[in-house]
This record gives sequence, structure tokens and C-alpha cells, in this order.
Amino acid sequence: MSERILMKNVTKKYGDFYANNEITFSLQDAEIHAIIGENGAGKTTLMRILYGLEEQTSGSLYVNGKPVRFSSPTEAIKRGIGMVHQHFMLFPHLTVAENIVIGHEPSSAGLFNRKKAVSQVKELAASYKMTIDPTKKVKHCSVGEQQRIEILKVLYQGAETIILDEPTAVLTPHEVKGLMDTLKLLATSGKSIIIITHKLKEVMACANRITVLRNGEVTGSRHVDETSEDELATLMVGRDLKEVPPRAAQNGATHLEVKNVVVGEKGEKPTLHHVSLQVKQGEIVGIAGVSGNGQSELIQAITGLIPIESGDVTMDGESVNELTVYERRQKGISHIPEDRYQWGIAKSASVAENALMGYQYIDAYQSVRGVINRRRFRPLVTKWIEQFAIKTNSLQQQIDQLSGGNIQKLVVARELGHESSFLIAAEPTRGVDIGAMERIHEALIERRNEGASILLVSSELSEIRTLSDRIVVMFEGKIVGELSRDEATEEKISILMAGGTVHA
Amino acid sequence: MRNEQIQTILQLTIAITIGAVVGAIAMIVSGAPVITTYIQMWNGAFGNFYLFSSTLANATPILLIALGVGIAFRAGVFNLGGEGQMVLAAVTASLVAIYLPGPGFVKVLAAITTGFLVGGGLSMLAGWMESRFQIQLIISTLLLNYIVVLFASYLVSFPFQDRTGSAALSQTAMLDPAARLPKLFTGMTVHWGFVIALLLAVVLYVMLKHTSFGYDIMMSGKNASFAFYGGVSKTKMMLHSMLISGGLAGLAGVFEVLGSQYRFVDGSLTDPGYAWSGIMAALLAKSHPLAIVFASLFLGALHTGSLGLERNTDVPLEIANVIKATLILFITAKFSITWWQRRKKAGVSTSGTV
Amino acid sequence: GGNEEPEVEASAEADGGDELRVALILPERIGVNPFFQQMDEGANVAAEEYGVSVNTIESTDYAAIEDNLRVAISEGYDLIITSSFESEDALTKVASENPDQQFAIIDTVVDLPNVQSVTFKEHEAAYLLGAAAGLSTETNKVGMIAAADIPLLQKWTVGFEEGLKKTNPDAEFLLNYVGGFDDPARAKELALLQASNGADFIAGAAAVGDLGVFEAAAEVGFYTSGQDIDRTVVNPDHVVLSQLKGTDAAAYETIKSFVEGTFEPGVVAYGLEDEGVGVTYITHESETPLHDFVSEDVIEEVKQIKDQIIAGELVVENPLSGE
Amino acid sequence: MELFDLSLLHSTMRMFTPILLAALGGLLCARVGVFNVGLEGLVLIGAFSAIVGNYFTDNLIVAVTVAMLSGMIFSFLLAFMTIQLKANEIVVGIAINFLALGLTTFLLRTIFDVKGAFYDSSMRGLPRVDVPLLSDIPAVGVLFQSQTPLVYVALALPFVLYFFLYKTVAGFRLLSVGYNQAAANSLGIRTNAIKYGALGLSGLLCGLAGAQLSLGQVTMFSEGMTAGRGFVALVATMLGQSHPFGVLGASFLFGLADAISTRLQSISIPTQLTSMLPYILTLLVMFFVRGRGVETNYSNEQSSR
Ligand SMILES: Nc1ncnc2c1ncn2[C@@H]1O[C@H](COP(=O)(O)OP(=O)(O)OP(=O)(O)O)[C@@H](O)[C@H]1O
Ligand SMILES: Nc1ncnc2c1ncn2[C@@H]1O[C@H](COP(=O)(O)OP(=O)(O)OP(=O)(O)O)[C@@H](O)[C@H]1O
Ligand SMILES: [Mg+2]
Ligand SMILES: [Mg+2]
Repeated sequence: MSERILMKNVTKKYGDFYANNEITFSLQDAEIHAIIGENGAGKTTLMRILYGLEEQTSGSLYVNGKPVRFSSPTEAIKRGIGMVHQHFMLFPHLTVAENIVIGHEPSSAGLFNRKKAVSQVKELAASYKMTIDPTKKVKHCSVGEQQRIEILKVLYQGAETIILDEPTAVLTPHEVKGLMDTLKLLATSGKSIIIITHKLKEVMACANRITVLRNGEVTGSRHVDETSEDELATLMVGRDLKEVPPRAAQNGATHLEVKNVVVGEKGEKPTLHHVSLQVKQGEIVGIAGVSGNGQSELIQAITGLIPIESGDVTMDGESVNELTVYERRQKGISHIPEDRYQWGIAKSASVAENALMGYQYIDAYQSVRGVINRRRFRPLVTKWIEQFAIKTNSLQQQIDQLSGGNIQKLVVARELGHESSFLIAAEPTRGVDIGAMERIHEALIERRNEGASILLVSSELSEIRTLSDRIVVMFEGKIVGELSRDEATEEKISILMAGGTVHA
Repeated sequence: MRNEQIQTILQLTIAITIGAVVGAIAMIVSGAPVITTYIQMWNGAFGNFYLFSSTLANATPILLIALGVGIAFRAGVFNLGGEGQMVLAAVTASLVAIYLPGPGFVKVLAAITTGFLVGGGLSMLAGWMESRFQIQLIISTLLLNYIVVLFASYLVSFPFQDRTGSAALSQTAMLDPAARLPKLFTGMTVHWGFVIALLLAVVLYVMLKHTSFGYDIMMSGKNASFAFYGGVSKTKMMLHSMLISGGLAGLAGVFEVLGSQYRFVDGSLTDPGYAWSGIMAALLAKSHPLAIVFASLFLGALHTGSLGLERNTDVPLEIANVIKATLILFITAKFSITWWQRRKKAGVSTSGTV
Repeated sequence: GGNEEPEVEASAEADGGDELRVALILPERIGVNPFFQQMDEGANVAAEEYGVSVNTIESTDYAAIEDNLRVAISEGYDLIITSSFESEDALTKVASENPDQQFAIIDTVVDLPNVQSVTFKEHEAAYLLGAAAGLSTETNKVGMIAAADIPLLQKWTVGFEEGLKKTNPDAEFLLNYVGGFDDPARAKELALLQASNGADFIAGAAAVGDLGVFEAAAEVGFYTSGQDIDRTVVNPDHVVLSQLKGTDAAAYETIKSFVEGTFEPGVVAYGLEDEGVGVTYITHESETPLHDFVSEDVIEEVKQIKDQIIAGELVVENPLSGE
Repeated sequence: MELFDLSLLHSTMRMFTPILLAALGGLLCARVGVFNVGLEGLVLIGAFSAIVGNYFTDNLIVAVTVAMLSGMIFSFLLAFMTIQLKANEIVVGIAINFLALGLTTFLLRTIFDVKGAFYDSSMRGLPRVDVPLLSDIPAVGVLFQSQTPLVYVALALPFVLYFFLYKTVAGFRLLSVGYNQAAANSLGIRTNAIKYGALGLSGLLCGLAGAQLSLGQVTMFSEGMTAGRGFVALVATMLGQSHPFGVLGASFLFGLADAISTRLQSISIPTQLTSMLPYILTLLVMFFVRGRGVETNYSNEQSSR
């Protein structure tokens, strides 16, 4: 095995801030190399440099021993480096095949040979044992499919090195397994892979080598055989992990109830099909399911973001169907959204402005009715930043300059900060490091112990099992099963998620 | 932040300089003396108190429309209907001021209120069509302009045409002297409408910056889904911001009628292209209400400056227009971009419509 | 004041710095309307002949008129001439605030002691044009393409129609509006439409649109007429008549009278009588020979109508003051 | 007068040609994510250049070429300002409208020494030709008789553009820029070059529109003779959802409504009211074709992080 990529003493500064500090990183042929580290450690930044999206302040890059300097991704692509972005760079209106071949379209005399594109894509997918329908429009593809498209695209472009930034954050356990298999297959066929992830299990399962970053520096690099999950965790967070806090016994009354709710475009198959569900005070109800089986619609129906066709959503027995999003929030619903970029933040606004959402009408933060008193609000945000160790230069920093995990932490803190009686937590720990995950879990249990009702949606089965008092499984817009905390094994949940039945 | 402001000012200076240089080339080509021409332009806009006041008068409708367009931009919508809103408001306000019985100040207040509501109502109609029927606002406002301008023309050509005097023009009767907005200085064109517009700019600034309504508007503009998620009603935001936006455009028309023309004259509001100037001012100022004041003054000055140039020199009006166009052409250009920034931005698509 | 003509004359000759200064403030840009161009030319001829300086100032829009007037006053022009209905309000305002300044306004009336108003009776000329058309048409269908459906243009449209009905009560009158002053393509299209409906004479009253009407005439072979100046020269085979309006003369005469000291406030009306308005061949000579479509007989007959109007036997109402 | 007849359609086709051409230009801009409010100015420049070319060379092919090139040059100006200098596209579009008006009037004066309009009876306009097969069709054949070649070109263009956009590689890439520029860029597609190309082509079409106006419909130039057609074209682009056939339909609808409104002038309704017809109709049609602004999505502004 020879060295395919070497990043030597790479430093990246934003103003006075070192996002990467003298990082040296190497990648061998046919190797899977995992990069891990806390939120804001500089993982994404390092990869952006390698892919030509960002230019290093100092340090050098070598590909196959030759020094290179990329000023755009195009140059990186030419050197056989491809990146699968976490936020997919796809064309929703185009077909799968079109998305994959774009830039290198099969053609004759300037005419786009779409048939050939389809067959090429089929072949390529088959050779790496990936299933995908090349003629489907991307907007109809699931997240997992979209990710496969991204990988195929990179392969189609002839990449020898593939970078994946938190590829598993959005996948279901089943899909994660598929991805791991694909990555291994790619490695055996000679491709080198860099994977960023916060999930140590995955790291141990697929990586050959692991590099840990903290505060922009390398704190360690290990061969997978020489290390353990615990060691990695310590390297990452700099401390040992704690146990999840104990759950106080609760026996609350039903707080939120969803009765027979149907949601769907007229004439189309409903996305929610007579769904009923209750959440009691002091209870965490976990919803498991492959994403796209109606969880998003359920959340949006409860919070008032989409109208329901029939059925009823009640809080303490009172229907909230006719209430607006605002009124429902007033009644005590808060909501950690599954997609932080779509629902959770306004990218071009500052950290402070993003933190204010939902608090702007609260009297405590107004001087006169309708006039916001930001000075009074600031201590609250500062508290959140401390509590969740959110890495930000200042409250005025534009939020999209924060790392993904730090944005997530801010959104979580904001919604927890309402101390509302009912909280929807959709993928609350997506993209956060294990330390932060611990804190978030702790905070959720604390809210539960204080008597709040929590509806947890997560594609992470371990998270559901750790937190939930009760678990319901959704499949094709219906609730197909309910398991108590004790009877819920990963296996049982998985069977239900796939549409099977479990006999207790 | 500081740094950003310096950057902006620097950028603007370079843009104006380059615009001026290109303008100078146009002058040299056409044989006009460069320095004199610019001096005359400056004089035309600021040469004496009268001319300065006339620059202010000219900037007034631009300022109001720009504030309206700006607030809509902030809310994430593009109100292209300033022209129609201004004209419909102007014609209804003049009719109210003429036909409503009562003392002068009642007429004035009623005219202003009606104008605001009519302009705002018209733009709300477009907003409603967008939120209820998904009819793109940008097209509907453009279409409504044509319809409304024709309708106003009809009103003053037929039912409400002034039959006194020569009766040759499509215009309403003259307003009572009592029903007019007073001038700021006698013998000058600038009237109280300008002061009101300035106050409104400050009010909008404070509103955007410090009120929850302003916050809702800004967040709707930055990410509508986020605002909706946070409890901001999409429809309400659309309607309210459009009401204000169109209402301000309406005020532009009302003040022209009450403060300077004293009647509604067909074409007098559309020919000068106030609406386009307003859109430009809003874009130049990136929809910041206070910056809009300066952008409007700049455009107003450009206009009166070119008039002065026409009056005082042999430089033909067309050249003045060419110079004006050149300055505008370059004004939003970003010259201070370093190679680094340029490369980085290359990955980000242009800002769409706004 | 402008009544000390001996000194003025003398000083104008002696020393360029003290020559009389006249501002001609046009309410629009000289452009699509030949009318203003003519006025400018007339003023410049007078300037040349009488040694005064004339500064022509075009206004870009309605609001600019008042600005231009006020600035002209502050710059001390001896006489400020403006024109047209659009300037009425502005001049009324400005002139009453500056009673010592002399003004003239061409083409409409502003009744103030320091303003001379010069008006035209276009409807009389339009009447003659209509009469000629009525006599000449063979298809009994006569058309007109007007710029816009606005009251001002009724002087042309109504006058024309009355004249037409006078000589040919059975004739059908087709009238279309371009909807603007700057759209020859549309004017042409409308003319073609009228021609396809059988009109054999289509008068142009659409400012620059007339050129489009002329083109249509040449293309499908109907006859037409122009406005303001002798447009028969454009295409004598199809543009067979032209309705005239002596705005150049008006500007010229105003400056002349000012220099000569005969300038006084009040209304000067130019009609058929003083040849301030007219129609080619009927009231004025033309560079081009008369086309066969309009026979000498027709001209003779219309000349009689003209005489009746001048004599006051036939009154052509001004459609604008009708109500 | 009949409300509908073939001469009306014949006239409609002539009248809507400049609008269609400019709207197709607008389509190309929209397809690369540029909202071009400068169409009006570009058409005006085309109209003027066509006359200049015609007057000095007396060669119609040269004249039309000159018109296309000038439209393109100004379109490149827009492209340069917005792509290279990151100027706001709407401000630049408005400036181009001003510039076109000022420049053509100024040049009218310097080149031809006239104000207002330039007309010369020795100038030949575009010839009128028949389309060989189509013109023989009974009844509607008359529509394909004695129109200028540009009318037929305009009618054929939507099909050409459709083919280009949806069948060729270049068209595919062009579309991708509008769909998601950041993504296209990340794939090494030369988005800026494509934008230049699309905008240039759009200028070329606007130049053609101008040539049809000043050499096809009439043979002259007059100040501001576009008389708002560029803005109508902008509406047609949007109404047609930036699809070649949609734009064809929208332009035709507009032209027809316009022609009908002209017919209505004869029944003594004030013209102001009849003239509203095309706009009202367009607005009504939008209730049916609202299916959300094209496939181009400005909202898809993901950066490459
Ligand atoms: N443009 C910028 N301006 C200022 N600071 C920045 C900028 N971009 C990144 N940073 C900072 O650099 C640090 C590293 O960010 P990076 O995205 O590389 O972290 P990460 O390791 O990927 O974190 P995560 O696990 O949350 O994704 C963060 O603290 C971030 O706030
Ligand atoms: N405008 C910008 N200029 C430079 N760097 C930026 C800019 N915006 C964001 N960044 C940096 O880019 C990096 C990636 O941000 P992104 O939001 O994609 O997070 P991520 O780590 O890739 O995703 P996630 O944490 O959700 O898994 C962050 O370090 C962020 O600070
Ligand atoms: Mg990251
Ligand atoms: Mg991250």
C-alpha cells in the first residue's frame, strides 16, 4: 500500500480563529480512514480544503506524492478526489441517471444519449451492488437513495478517493449497513475512502484507520485493531462518558393525543393513514421507522405546519386542530425539527437572531408590547451556549459559519429553553458529537422527569431505546406496532419497521 | 461589522468612480467637456437652495416607493407593482380630496388614508393571489400595473375629467388650496411629504430592528419555512408586508398629488419612472430603510442634475441620460473583490430574484 | 420688463452680453412630436434674425416643467416661452408668483396679466381635412389613426368626423387609437386593419405613428394624410394631404413681437383666417403636386367651406369647450 | 366588423413576433437563473442597429446580423456586470433600459441628424415571403403567406429551443445551471461560461425581435419604439413558465387578446378599458397555469458545504 494523499501541516484560519492547526493527515490506497472529533473540531474544514472548496492558510497537499494546490473542486475532481456532501448537491427535477452522468454525459454529435446514460448507470450500480432506478426523478428518491446517487456520481466521475462527510447521520440502520458494505466493496476494489462520523460503532465496523481531531488539532491516529470505542471517545471528548441519568417513575395523565389523523394530498395516497397516538405527562414516546414513512407528516400535523384532512389532535383533551402554529406554541408545543437547515434556522441571520425565534412575542423579552428587548434576551442565549458548549465567536456571528453540530445544539437549546409541556424532538442529536449527544439526552430525560411529554423521532434505534418509555413503529403512514421499553429489542423494532409483524 | 461598512463604502466609491469614468468617455466621444459637464450636473442637483429643494422633491416619491419595495424584499417578496399602487392611490386620493366635503385638513387626512389603503389594498390583492392561489406575485403585480394605470387613465379621461379651462388633458379638477400639503419653503417644490417620508424611513428602521413584527418580516425573508415553524403566519406576513409596501407606494402618489401637482394628471406619475427608480433605490440600499434615504437622494439628484445639465449646457439631454444610465449600471458592481472571495463565491448561486 | 425696445435693439447689437435672453421651455423632449421641433426651429430663426439668444430646454417629465420654469426665472431670462396643456398648471403657479416676469404659452391659454397665450384652432383644419376626405373617398369608408383616446385629440378626431359628415353624410368613419405616441408599428397595423375593412383614405393623427400609417398606405395602396407640417413630401403618391399647424410661426411671431415691443398679454388665436392652421392645397401651397385622388374640384369645394368658416357662416365648435 | 377573421390572425402573428422572440430570450435568461428586466432595452437596441445596418449597407442580411450582434453585445454587458462584477441583475437590467433609450436617441441624432424618428423611403424592409407547403393549406394557409422570414423563424424557434434544451448535452447543462447552480458548479460544469452563452443568445434573440420591429413591421426607427413590448415579453416568459412551448402559447395568447382588444375599439368602449383585456386575460390564465414557477428553482440555493 502506498500513500495516496498526504496533507502536511495544514492550517486554516478564520480571522484569528484556527479551524485547523498544523494538521498532518495521510490516506493509503484502498484504505477506509475515519475522521472523528467533537463538533467544531475542524473535520469538515479539513475536507473542504482537500476538495478545493476552501484554501488552506498554510501547509501542503500531496496526491500520489505530487504536490498540489486546489482552487476549486473541479481541480480536485481531476485528481480523482470526489466528495459526497452531507447536504446533497442534486438536481431534484432531473432523473437519477441524469444526475449521475451530468458533466460527463454520453453523447453523439452533441446530442445527449439518455438511453446510454441509463444503461451506464445501471451497470455502474450493479458493479458495486447498489440498487437504484436510473429513470426515477431524484425528488422522488429517499434520502438513502439520494446518497447512493451521490456516491455513484463520484464514482462515475472516476474518483479514486471518496470523501463522505457524516454520511450516516441521515440513514436508517438498515441503510447504514448497506453503506458500510458498499464502502468495504469500494475499498477492496482499490478506492480510498475518508469518512467523517460521530458514531463510533460505525468507525469500528468499517475503518482501517482513525484520526481524531480536537480544537483543530490531531489528538491521535490509530489503527482500528489497536483501539477501542472507549479510547476513541476519550480522545475525542477529553473525558470519560457518563451514564444516562436515572428515570424517575412517572404516572401522568394523557397530555397530547392524536386521534385518527389522516393527511394527504387529494387524490393521492395519504401520507398519514388514521394515525392515533398518546403521550402522557412525564413520558417519552419514541417513534421508530424508516424515514419517509409518515414521521415528518405526523410532526407537521401536530405542530400545525400542514393541515390534516380528518381526525383530531388534542392537548389535555382540547382540540388544537383549528389553532395556528403560533397558537400551538403558545399552548406549550415546542419542536426540534428534523431538518435544521429547512426549518430550524435562517442561514444568513446571526446566532442571536436565530436564537430569538419563538421568543420574540414573550413579554419577558419585550420592553413595550411588540418591541423586543434584546438585552434581556441575551443572557438566556449565553446560558445555552455554555450549557451545550456551542462553539461560536460571538452572538453576532452568522450562523452558517458554525459547524453543523453546533447549529444543531443551538436549535436544541432553543427549543428546550421554552420548557414547554410538550416537546417534539426529531433527530435531536443529528450531527452532534458524542459528548453533546450525552448532554442532549440528559436534558431530554430531565424534562421528562419534570413532567413534560416528549415525542421523540429518531432513525437511531439505540437513541430510541435509550430514551423512550414507549416505542411506536411507523410504516407506510400507519402505526404498525407499539412496544414497551422493556420488550423493545432492536430486532423486534427492525421487523416492524420493515412492515413485518411481531408476536409478543 | 465595522469592516463590512468600510468595505461597502469603498465598493460604492469605486463603483461611482468607474461609472463616472465611463460617463466621461461617453462625453469625450460626443464632444462634451467632461469637467464642466460634471460640474453642471452637480450644480443642477445641489447648485443652490432651490435646486437642492427640488432634488428633495424629486427624491420623495422614489424614497416612498423604495421603502415599500424594501420592506417587501425584507419579507422575501418582490413587489413590482409600485407603479400601479402609486397611480391608483393618487387618483383615488385626489378624488377624495376634491369631492369629500369638509375642511381642508379633513380632506388631506382622508386623502392620505385612502391613498395608503388603496395602494396597500391593491398590493394585498396580489399578495392574496399568491398565498391563496400561488399566482406569482412578481407577474401579478406587473400585470396589475398595466390594468390599474389604464383604469386611472379612463377615470380622468371620462367620468372625472376636469371640464374647466381648456379641458384638453386627462386630469382631475384642481384641489382646493386648503386641501393641499403645504410646501416646506414658499416658492420651492419640496413639500411636507418629504418630511413625512423621512419619518417613515426612521419608523420602518425601528420597526424592522426592534419590534417582533419587524423580526417576523426579516425572518420570513431569510427563510420562510423557519419563520413559519417559529409561529409566524405566512399569509399574515404576506398580507401585512404587502399592505405596508403598497401603502407606501400609494403615499408616493398621494403626496405628488397633494404636495406638488394639486391634481391627478394622467401619465405624470408613470412617465418619470418613479417606480423603477424606487426599485433601484431599494436594491442599492439592500433594503435598509436609512440607506434607502441616501439611495433615493442619489437617484433624485441624478435626475435633477441631468435636468440642470440640459438647461445650462449644450450637452444634449440624451447624453445626460447616457451618463445617468452608466452610473446606475456600475453602482451595484463589486470591484473590491479579491481573487479569494471571487473563487469562494463561485460555488454559490446568484441571489435569485432579490 | 420688455418694453424698452430702442435700448434693447441697440444693446443687442452693441454687446452680446446684454442681448435679450429667451428661454423656450418645452414640456416634453423634442422627439416623437414634430410639433416641438417646429417650435424650436421657429424660435431659432427669430433668434437669428433679431439677435436674441434662445435657450431651448426640454423637460423630461411633468414635474420637471415647473422646475425648469422656476430655474429660468431665477436665471433672469427676459422672456420665458412654454407650450402646451401640460405646462398650464405649472405656468399658472409660477407666473402668478412672479408677476414681473414675462411669459408666453403656445397652444393653450393661461389667463394672467403677465402671460401671452397663443392658441390654435386645429379643429377647423381637421374639419377641412375631413371634408376633403369625404369628397374624395370612393369606398365611402374613411379612417383615422389617432395616438390615444384622450380629450386633447378630440380637436382632431371630432373636427375631422364633422367635416367628413358635412360633405359625405353616408361615409363610414373608422377610428382607432394606438394607445401611445411612440408606436409606429402598431399604428401601421391598425391602418392595415382599417384598409382591409375597405377604408381608402386613412388620416394619421398619431404623432410618430403617422409614419407607420404612411408605410401601410404604400404597402396596400390607400391614401393618407399627415399632421403639423407638409408630410406629402414623404410619399406624394400616398400621402395626399397634410393638416398644418404653424407652431414655428407662433414661436417666431412671439419672439418678434417681444423684440419689437408689441408683445402683450392676452390671447392670440391662430385659425384658418390667419393661416396659423390649415391643410395643404386648401390653405397653403405644397411642394408636391396635387394627387389625383383628391381632385381640383374637391379642393375648390373645400376652399369654399374654408371661406364659410372664416366668414363665420359655418362654425366649427371646439370639441374641448363643448361642455 | 367580425371579431375573428383570418386577417386578424395574420395581423396577430406579425404583432406577436417581436414579443415571442424577446420572450424566448427571456426564457434563456430565466433558465440560467437570471431575471432579465432589460429585455425592453435590448430589443430597442436591436431595432436601432437594424436600421443603421440597413441604411449603410443596404443589405438586409447584414442589417439583421448587426441587430443580433448589438443585442448580444449589450447582453454580454449585462452578463459581465452580473457575473464578473456581481452587480444586482435588476439594477443592471434597468440601467440597460435607460442606456438603450439614451444611446439610441443620441445616436439617432449623431448618425442621422434627426430627432424622434428616422425614416428613409429608399430603405427596403424585410421581404414578405410565403412558406411553400403550409401556405397551401386551405383556410389557415393564408397565415403563412406574405410574412417576413423572421415571423417564420420566430415560429420555428420554440421547437428549436425545445430540441436544444431537452435533447442536447449543451442544453442539458444550461438547464442544470438554472436548476441548481451550486451543484452544477461543483461538478465542474462551467456555469459562468454557460450563463454568458445563454445571455448572449438571449441578446441575439432580442436583437432579432428589434429587427422584426424596425425592418419587418415598419421600416424606420423611432425613439422608444418598443413601447413596452419588452416588458410584455417578460410577462410572457413567466406566464409560459420558461418553457419554449409555454412561451409560444403565452405570447400568442397575448397577441390575440391584443388584437381582439383592438377590434373592440370599434364598439365605443373607451380604449383604456379595451386595452386592459390582454392583461386581465393573462391574469386570469394564471389561475390555471400556476403550477409553481418553472422547474428552475431559485430556492435551491445550497452552497457546497
Ligand atoms: N467561515 C467561517 N468563519 C468563522 N469560523 C468558521 C468558519 N467556518 C468554520 N468556522 C469555524 O471552524 C470550526 C471548525 O468547523 P468545522 O465545520 O470544520 O467543524 P466540524 O469538525 O466539521 O464540526 P461538526 O462535527 O459540527 O460538523 C468551527 O468552530 C467553526 O465555527
Ligand atoms: N460562508 C461560509 N464561508 C466559509 N465557511 C463556511 C461558510 N458557511 C459555513 N462554513 C463552514 O463550512 C463548514 C460546513 O458547514 P455545514 O453547515 O455544512 O456543516 P457540516 O459539518 O458539513 O454538517 P453537519 O454538521 O450537519 O453534519 C462549517 O465549518 C462552517 O463553519
Ligand atoms: Mg462538519
Ligand atoms: Mg457537522
